[in-house]
Amino acid sequence: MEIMFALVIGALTASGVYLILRARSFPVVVGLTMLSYAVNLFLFSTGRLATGAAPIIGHVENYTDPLPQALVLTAIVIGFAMTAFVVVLALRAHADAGDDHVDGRIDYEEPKQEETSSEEVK
Amino acid sequence: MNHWLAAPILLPLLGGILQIFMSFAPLGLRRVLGLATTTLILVISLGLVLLADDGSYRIYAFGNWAPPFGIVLVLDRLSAIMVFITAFLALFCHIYSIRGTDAVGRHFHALFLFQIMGLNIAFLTGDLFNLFVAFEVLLIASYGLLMHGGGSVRSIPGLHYVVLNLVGSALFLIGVGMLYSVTGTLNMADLALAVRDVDPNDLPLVESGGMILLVVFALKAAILPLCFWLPQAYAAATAPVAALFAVMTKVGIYAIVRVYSLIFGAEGGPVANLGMDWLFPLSLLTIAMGVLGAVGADGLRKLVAWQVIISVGTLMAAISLGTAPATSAALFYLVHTTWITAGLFLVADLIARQRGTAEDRIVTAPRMRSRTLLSILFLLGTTAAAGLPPLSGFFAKVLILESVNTGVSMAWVWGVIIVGSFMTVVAFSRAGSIVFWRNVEGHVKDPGRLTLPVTVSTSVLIGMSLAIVAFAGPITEYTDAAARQLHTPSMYIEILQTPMVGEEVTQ
Amino acid sequence: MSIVMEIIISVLLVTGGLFALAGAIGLARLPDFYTRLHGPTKATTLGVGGIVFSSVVFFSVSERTLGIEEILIMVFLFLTAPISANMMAKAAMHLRIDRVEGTRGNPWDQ
Amino acid sequence: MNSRFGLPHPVLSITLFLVWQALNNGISGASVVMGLLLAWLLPLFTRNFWPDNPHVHRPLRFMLYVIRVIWDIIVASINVALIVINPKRRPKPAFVSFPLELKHPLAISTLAGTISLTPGTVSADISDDQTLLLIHVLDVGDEMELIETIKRNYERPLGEIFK
Amino acid sequence: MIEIALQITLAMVTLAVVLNIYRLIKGPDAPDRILALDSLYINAIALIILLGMTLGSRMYIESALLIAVMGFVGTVALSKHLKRGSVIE
Amino acid sequence: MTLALVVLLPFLGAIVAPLFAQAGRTAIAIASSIPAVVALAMLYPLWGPLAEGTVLVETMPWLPTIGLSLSFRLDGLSLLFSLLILIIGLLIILYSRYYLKKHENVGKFYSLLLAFMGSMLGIVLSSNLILMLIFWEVTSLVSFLLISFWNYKQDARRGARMALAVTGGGGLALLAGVLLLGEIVGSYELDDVLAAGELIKNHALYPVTLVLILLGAFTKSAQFPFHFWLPHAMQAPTPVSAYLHSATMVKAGIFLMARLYPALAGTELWFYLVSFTGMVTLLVGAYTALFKHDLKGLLAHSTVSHLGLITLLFGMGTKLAAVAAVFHVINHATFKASLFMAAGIIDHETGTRDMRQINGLWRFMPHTATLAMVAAASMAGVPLLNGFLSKEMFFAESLELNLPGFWAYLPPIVATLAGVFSVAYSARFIHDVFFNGKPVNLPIYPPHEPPRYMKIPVEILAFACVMVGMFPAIAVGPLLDSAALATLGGALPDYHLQIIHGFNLPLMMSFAAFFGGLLMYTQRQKLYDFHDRFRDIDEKAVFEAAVSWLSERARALTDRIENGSLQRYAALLFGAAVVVALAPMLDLGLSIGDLGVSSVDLPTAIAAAILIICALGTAAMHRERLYALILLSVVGLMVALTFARFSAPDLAMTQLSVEVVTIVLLMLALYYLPSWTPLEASRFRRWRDGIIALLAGGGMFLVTLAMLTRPFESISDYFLENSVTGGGGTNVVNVILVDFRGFDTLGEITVLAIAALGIFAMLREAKLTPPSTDGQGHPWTKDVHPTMLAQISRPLLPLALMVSLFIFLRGHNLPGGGFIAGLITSVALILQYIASGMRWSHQRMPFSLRTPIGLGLLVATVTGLASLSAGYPFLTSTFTHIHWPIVGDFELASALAFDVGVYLTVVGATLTILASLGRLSMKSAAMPEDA
Ligand code: NA
Ligand code: NA
Repeated sequence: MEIMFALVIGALTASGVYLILRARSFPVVVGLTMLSYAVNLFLFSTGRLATGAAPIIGHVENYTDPLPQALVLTAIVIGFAMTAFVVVLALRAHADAGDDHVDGRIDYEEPKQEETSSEEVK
Repeated sequence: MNHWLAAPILLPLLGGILQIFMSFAPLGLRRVLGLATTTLILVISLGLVLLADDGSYRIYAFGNWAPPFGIVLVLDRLSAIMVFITAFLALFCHIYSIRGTDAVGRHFHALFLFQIMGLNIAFLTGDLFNLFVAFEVLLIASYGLLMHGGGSVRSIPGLHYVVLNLVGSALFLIGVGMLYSVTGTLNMADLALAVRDVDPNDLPLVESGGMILLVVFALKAAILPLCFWLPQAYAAATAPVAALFAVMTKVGIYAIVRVYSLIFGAEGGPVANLGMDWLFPLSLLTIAMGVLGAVGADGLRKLVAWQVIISVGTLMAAISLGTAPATSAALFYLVHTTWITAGLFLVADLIARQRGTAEDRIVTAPRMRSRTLLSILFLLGTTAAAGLPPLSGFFAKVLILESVNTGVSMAWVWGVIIVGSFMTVVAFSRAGSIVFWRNVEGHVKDPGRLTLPVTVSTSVLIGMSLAIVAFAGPITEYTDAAARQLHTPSMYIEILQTPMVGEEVTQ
Repeated sequence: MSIVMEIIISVLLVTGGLFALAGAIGLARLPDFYTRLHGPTKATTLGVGGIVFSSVVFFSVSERTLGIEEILIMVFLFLTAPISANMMAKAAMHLRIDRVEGTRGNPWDQ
Repeated sequence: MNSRFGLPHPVLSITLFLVWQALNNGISGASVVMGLLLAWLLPLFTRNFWPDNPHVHRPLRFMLYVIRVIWDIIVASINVALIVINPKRRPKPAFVSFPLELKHPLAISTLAGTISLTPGTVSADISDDQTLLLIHVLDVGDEMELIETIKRNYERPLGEIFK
Repeated sequence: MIEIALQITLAMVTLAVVLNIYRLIKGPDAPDRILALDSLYINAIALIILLGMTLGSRMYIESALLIAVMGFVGTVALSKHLKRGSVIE
Repeated sequence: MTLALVVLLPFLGAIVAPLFAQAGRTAIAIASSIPAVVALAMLYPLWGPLAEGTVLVETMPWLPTIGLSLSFRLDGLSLLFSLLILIIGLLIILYSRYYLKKHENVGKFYSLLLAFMGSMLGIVLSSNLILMLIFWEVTSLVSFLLISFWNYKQDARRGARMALAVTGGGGLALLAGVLLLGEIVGSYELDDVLAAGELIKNHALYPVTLVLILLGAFTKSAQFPFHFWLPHAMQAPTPVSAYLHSATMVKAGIFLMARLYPALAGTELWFYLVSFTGMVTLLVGAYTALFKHDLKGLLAHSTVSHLGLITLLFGMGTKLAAVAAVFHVINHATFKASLFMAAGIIDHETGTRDMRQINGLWRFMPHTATLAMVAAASMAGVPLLNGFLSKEMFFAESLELNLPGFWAYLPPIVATLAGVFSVAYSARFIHDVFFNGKPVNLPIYPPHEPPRYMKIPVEILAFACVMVGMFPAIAVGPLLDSAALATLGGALPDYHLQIIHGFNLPLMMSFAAFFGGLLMYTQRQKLYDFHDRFRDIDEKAVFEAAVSWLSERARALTDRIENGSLQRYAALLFGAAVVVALAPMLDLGLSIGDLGVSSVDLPTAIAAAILIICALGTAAMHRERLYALILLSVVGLMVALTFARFSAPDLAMTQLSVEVVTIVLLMLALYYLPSWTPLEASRFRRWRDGIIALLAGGGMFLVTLAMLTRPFESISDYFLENSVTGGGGTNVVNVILVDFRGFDTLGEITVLAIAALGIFAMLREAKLTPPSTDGQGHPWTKDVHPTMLAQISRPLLPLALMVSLFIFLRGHNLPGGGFIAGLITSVALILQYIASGMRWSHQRMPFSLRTPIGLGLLVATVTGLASLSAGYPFLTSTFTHIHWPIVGDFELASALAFDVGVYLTVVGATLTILASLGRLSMKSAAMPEDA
């Protein structure tokens, strides 16, 4: 079970990282979501894996660690807020740059006009 | 339990809430209430500075749950300084913004206050996960502020800033998770205790987690190679926001100082001084990168933004030395650089507004209207920033240089800082002479007179350089004491024994 | 728990499972989108319904209190499955998804 | 009962009351009190979101209708399951336009929903003027017979329920 | 007996899930994938219920209910997106 | 306090002086002279005791941490320099009154002049090296501002920046040197440092320290090879050149050598470094001066040469040489300042400084010419003038050097040669300006004598030249004695100030120099021709080119590194994380801890496989965006199931609801974005990213596996034990969220609220054009709100609200709570948006969407504040059990009120976010912006 779980987290992380390294905003956002899935699962599993041990007092005999669950819940909410923001920001960037490349227009990297040279120019 | 400890957090929160409700109230009213909140925060933070000066640790346990179970705020000299620096900076950025920055977009005052709230949580919290939450609060507010004012220049740098910080947040959670998975605790004092006797078999997890946290903090602090998000983002933000952001990198530095003195500090047993050997060369390279960027900058805002990176490198170089004198010097430098770079962002903005299409670019342009005042402010600010006497930067620099012990590291630190200062002087003098003196005939649409709020706020921030010099003695006494406090983490750990409300009676 | 109850629960379960599987098989092997739409809409819904119902019986018997919360799931599924199907069909027709050869009649072009 | 504090949708209120009991897994003093309260307040708060007031004339007929549909669903599901599972069976699908007599959109929607849940048919679309219903049939025999069956079994009872 | 029935049912639903995934990956068109996703949601309800029965715990039922709600909204939104582009307007 | 006040006075004047600018030049000149006069008056009573070698020291603590104190010291050396600074300063103030034109910014000028005077006094009076350094750098800064006084001139700006770079840079080296000195001595107090000469000279750091300090001195005093800035500083107004760049500031380096003479001098290293530098500077300056056609250029190079002379004297290391050096400081200051002022007058009256145009001025301004000729003769070393005396001493000392073999001849030869050039350029100054035919194309013709008072400073200085030259012992004897005494820090050598010491070798050398110089001047045309064969290097241009080159290289390099590519920054971030995190983990390797691994059941395995496939599939299929989105939903669903599977029902529910909202959000975005991602990454890039991703994933695999198989103890037992008794709820996760760690939750809803506000603000002015067709070119359907969906959704709203209320209420004891309930409510309302449209829905919404955000935060905060009234900290919870008839037992907990806040915030924030996005696509402006 643990190996399986670790593999899942590994795959989610790898996929998220790969997507975040893409050049367009949409895959990056998808990658961030994927990475946050990985992180949430990871943080959740710091309390170790338990079956049928939900931390609801009185329902079972042994309880799993409730703290990571609370942390993950917080992380999910925050992650949602952040994802929402970055999605909207990606839209803004698309609207402003006319392109959904994460660096703006393709010609974004081209050097700007040479109007800023030194004092030599008079 | 002293409720004032929570005031720097609750006040901006309540003020922010008020701003949400008042989104249709007249702008004037919103400004008055917003400024009143910021002013109050400054007053309280000054009180906290004085309170913390007795050298004891005060805690505030939310929900009356004892640490390590509940979340506590911990006030010591370092947190008090940070809260005060922030409050002071915030007030004058806030004053500057009422020139009209606050009116060019929505919810400026709410975002601004929430930003302060997040910063203050970060500086006060004694809980590692709560530090994450604090980071998120301050980041999301900073995203909002960064994008404030619209226009198309901000979205791409903003996107970079947000995406990288989101990755940073993910890494933070991984790091916290790794520490928790071994130690089973989140309170920083408790963590400091726990890592000392970690099973050697579990040690790599702790080390790895600690290093990931270092990467996260380094990203926030903008240390090479994680500093490249900063110049564009800061240069693109509206002036009061960029100025306020001068403290944002300091949050990362604060986190490094706090976590790496308390948990991974000299008393950290098997994880003592974790990562500091990485940090030292990187901070020197950061200075070099900052200098390179500053020398090559084609605009004043960019120039100041790179100056921020230089200051980050300088700070980290001192901190990574790991001695109390170096830490004290770093804290002194931090006070100086936060206010001065902030002031310079404001100066750059005032300049840009008077130069028509040339804006802040280092090119020939028609004369500015208020160039005498602006040139004085620019001169003072850049002199201070470059570390030339007689302003604060010089004292900060000397403190740092003196704090290095003779040896190889001395040669490196001195060499990099001094050569860096020289190049900075060259860059600033070039920029200043072109911007102020190399004029062409022509007319710029009259930008109007400098209003009182912008003049006062900019002058005060720049003028703090003189104030720091004047009060250098008391300030160094405070930072010395703060550094000593930081270098004896065992005192901090004793907060775990603080009785809760209702328990005091029985003890 | 009486054997009768056990049988009822088991039968409900397995039947539900069978329908769920049947729906999935339909989804997997029917020739075009429109025919595949029938599988999940009906069989799966009913299959899950069966399982949910067995849960109602199971908990009502084992915990000796009426456990009817699950029924809401069934109600909700029956209420929404047609809408989902309708929406998906509309999307497919809008995109002019190919029909299997031999389909009589035409989708509309609204 | 259209007063400000009345019950805008009595059927909805009853349903809500029952749903509350279901959620609480049975009836208790607290659940009844709360259920009554919510059955009254929720429709009141949300009545703007359900402005038209479709009047159900014969609740009993409606119950019968529901029971009948459930039975049909079971039969239909078995049919579909058989068609699906049998690898030799090649279904003869068709799109059928069904002329609507019902007028009220809620009634039409109910009919469409019923059709989707019952033997081999899915309501694919409703025409803009709400006079035709497009039905996709998985395995069609006689189209006219199908239309007639639907009219007899579902549309007319619904017509009586929603007048 | 219930144990065995649970195991059998679990196996059948799992197989159903695998078939859903097959369709989801195979496509060929977007509506097929949405249909597969919708179907997956419904089967997930079954899985949750089965989990609850296996554990003898009723605390997962709301999760199942939630899957039903969320699956529906998701399907509707995706379908509308295909047809109309804008989901909310 | 006196000394501190002496230093402070000019600074106060610098602040006050500009206020007099409006009142005219005379007023401001008078006002500006007051500080200097007062300072002189304050110093006067202190002169007496100094002659016996007493030292007056005043100390006030300032910054003990760095060893900085406000300590000042008056001894013969500092007195000599103070007098130079104050007296010449006064003359310059007077002179400037007439030099400056009415329209010029006299306020700024006098202010800077006084600031300079103060900082120069600070240098010479400081008794703490750090303090001295502070004033040192201030002189560089003020000099920068004064050189660029006419900043509309490109040459002035460039000259100023170059001067700042060289002297400021030297100051930084000096800083390092001084800090090292402090490190060696353990103090920066001059007394301590001067007393520690032996310690310093024997210390391992002595060479480094010396070199750094000399760098400071040499740059400031324009020693070769740093001399080039000084001639270009002549772009400054002439009073500035006279004051800063001949009489005082350039002497600061000399002063420093004199000041630290007992501490640093007397070693071989000192000797070679200082004397050879001085020698080269002496020659180079003297040679170059001859060829400058610019009057001030000639003087500037001559200054360089004389500074070299003084340096050489200090380098010689003999006591007599040091005395000669101090003496020449005085003499040079007097004759050179007067020469500059004379040059200023000529410039002022003729409009040019080019000696090829200026000829025969004797006829036009005989008075000025006389003064200038006296000063120039002194510069040339003509007997009976002060320049002669110190030069004789110099010649004498050059003969005393005990260099081995042939090298012994070098100093006297160099000295004589420099003397030859010196006479030649002095002769040129006299002949070429005041005689040599008639003026050529003067901009102002005919030139006149300047105003009476403008000549007074020149007269005073020229008079001083003569007085010192004729009655040296009376005129400067005591001053020189005490200064030399202070410099040497011990007994004075035996020396006599008299006009002629007899017919000796030094006098021979003087004669040789004199006649050689005149001869050279007569042959000047040949020399000019020879010199013209070499191209003059314009150091300003070189400096400028260097700075430009540096700046452009730096920009190019910065642009290459900081290239605005998010992909690079993200790769660096991931790379950094992977490197530092993997390093410790690799020690561990594939580690399975004490708990071991447990077996996996088939459904879980298949679910995991699906998760992995869909996760990797999302990455593989990301270019087809909707497909990726659907795969992402599967992953999200599977994650929810995983939470449920491993005992986290709360998380399962949260994940489910968040996921749907996220997917809707992404779809809203996808509407405006292309539905396909173009293939633009190179194969290399894809491999690189793949490897980073694999390393990251592999790392997480290792970490997770290591962690999951290790036992651990956590603080959570406390939560499990106290949840019911202390928190009043059986759902421990919820109790942690609303009670134990309620502050986290407050932060979390704040984040949500801020995100909503930020998004709202960000989208308000966004201009996005919705595409009219989908990716394949199908036009959008007009069937916006399908009947069936709309009809069924409406009754679903109250039902969903009821469910969400239910989940909310039970959250404290069973899975659920405010957050999940809030999301269900939101989703129910979103369904209304989808089914019936936003406008339709908003018209039916009784409140602005941002109201619940603020309300929620307020409720949560106020709930937390309530406990303050009972003396408990923020967020302390309380609960009570109540019994009502019929209803029965139920619990009332303050945490529930807090959860109401969470609920409201979530509803408000989620809807605000989605509505802000949805609003974009609404073409009509009828939508109220705040809905
Ligand atoms: Na030291
Ligand atoms: Na001439």
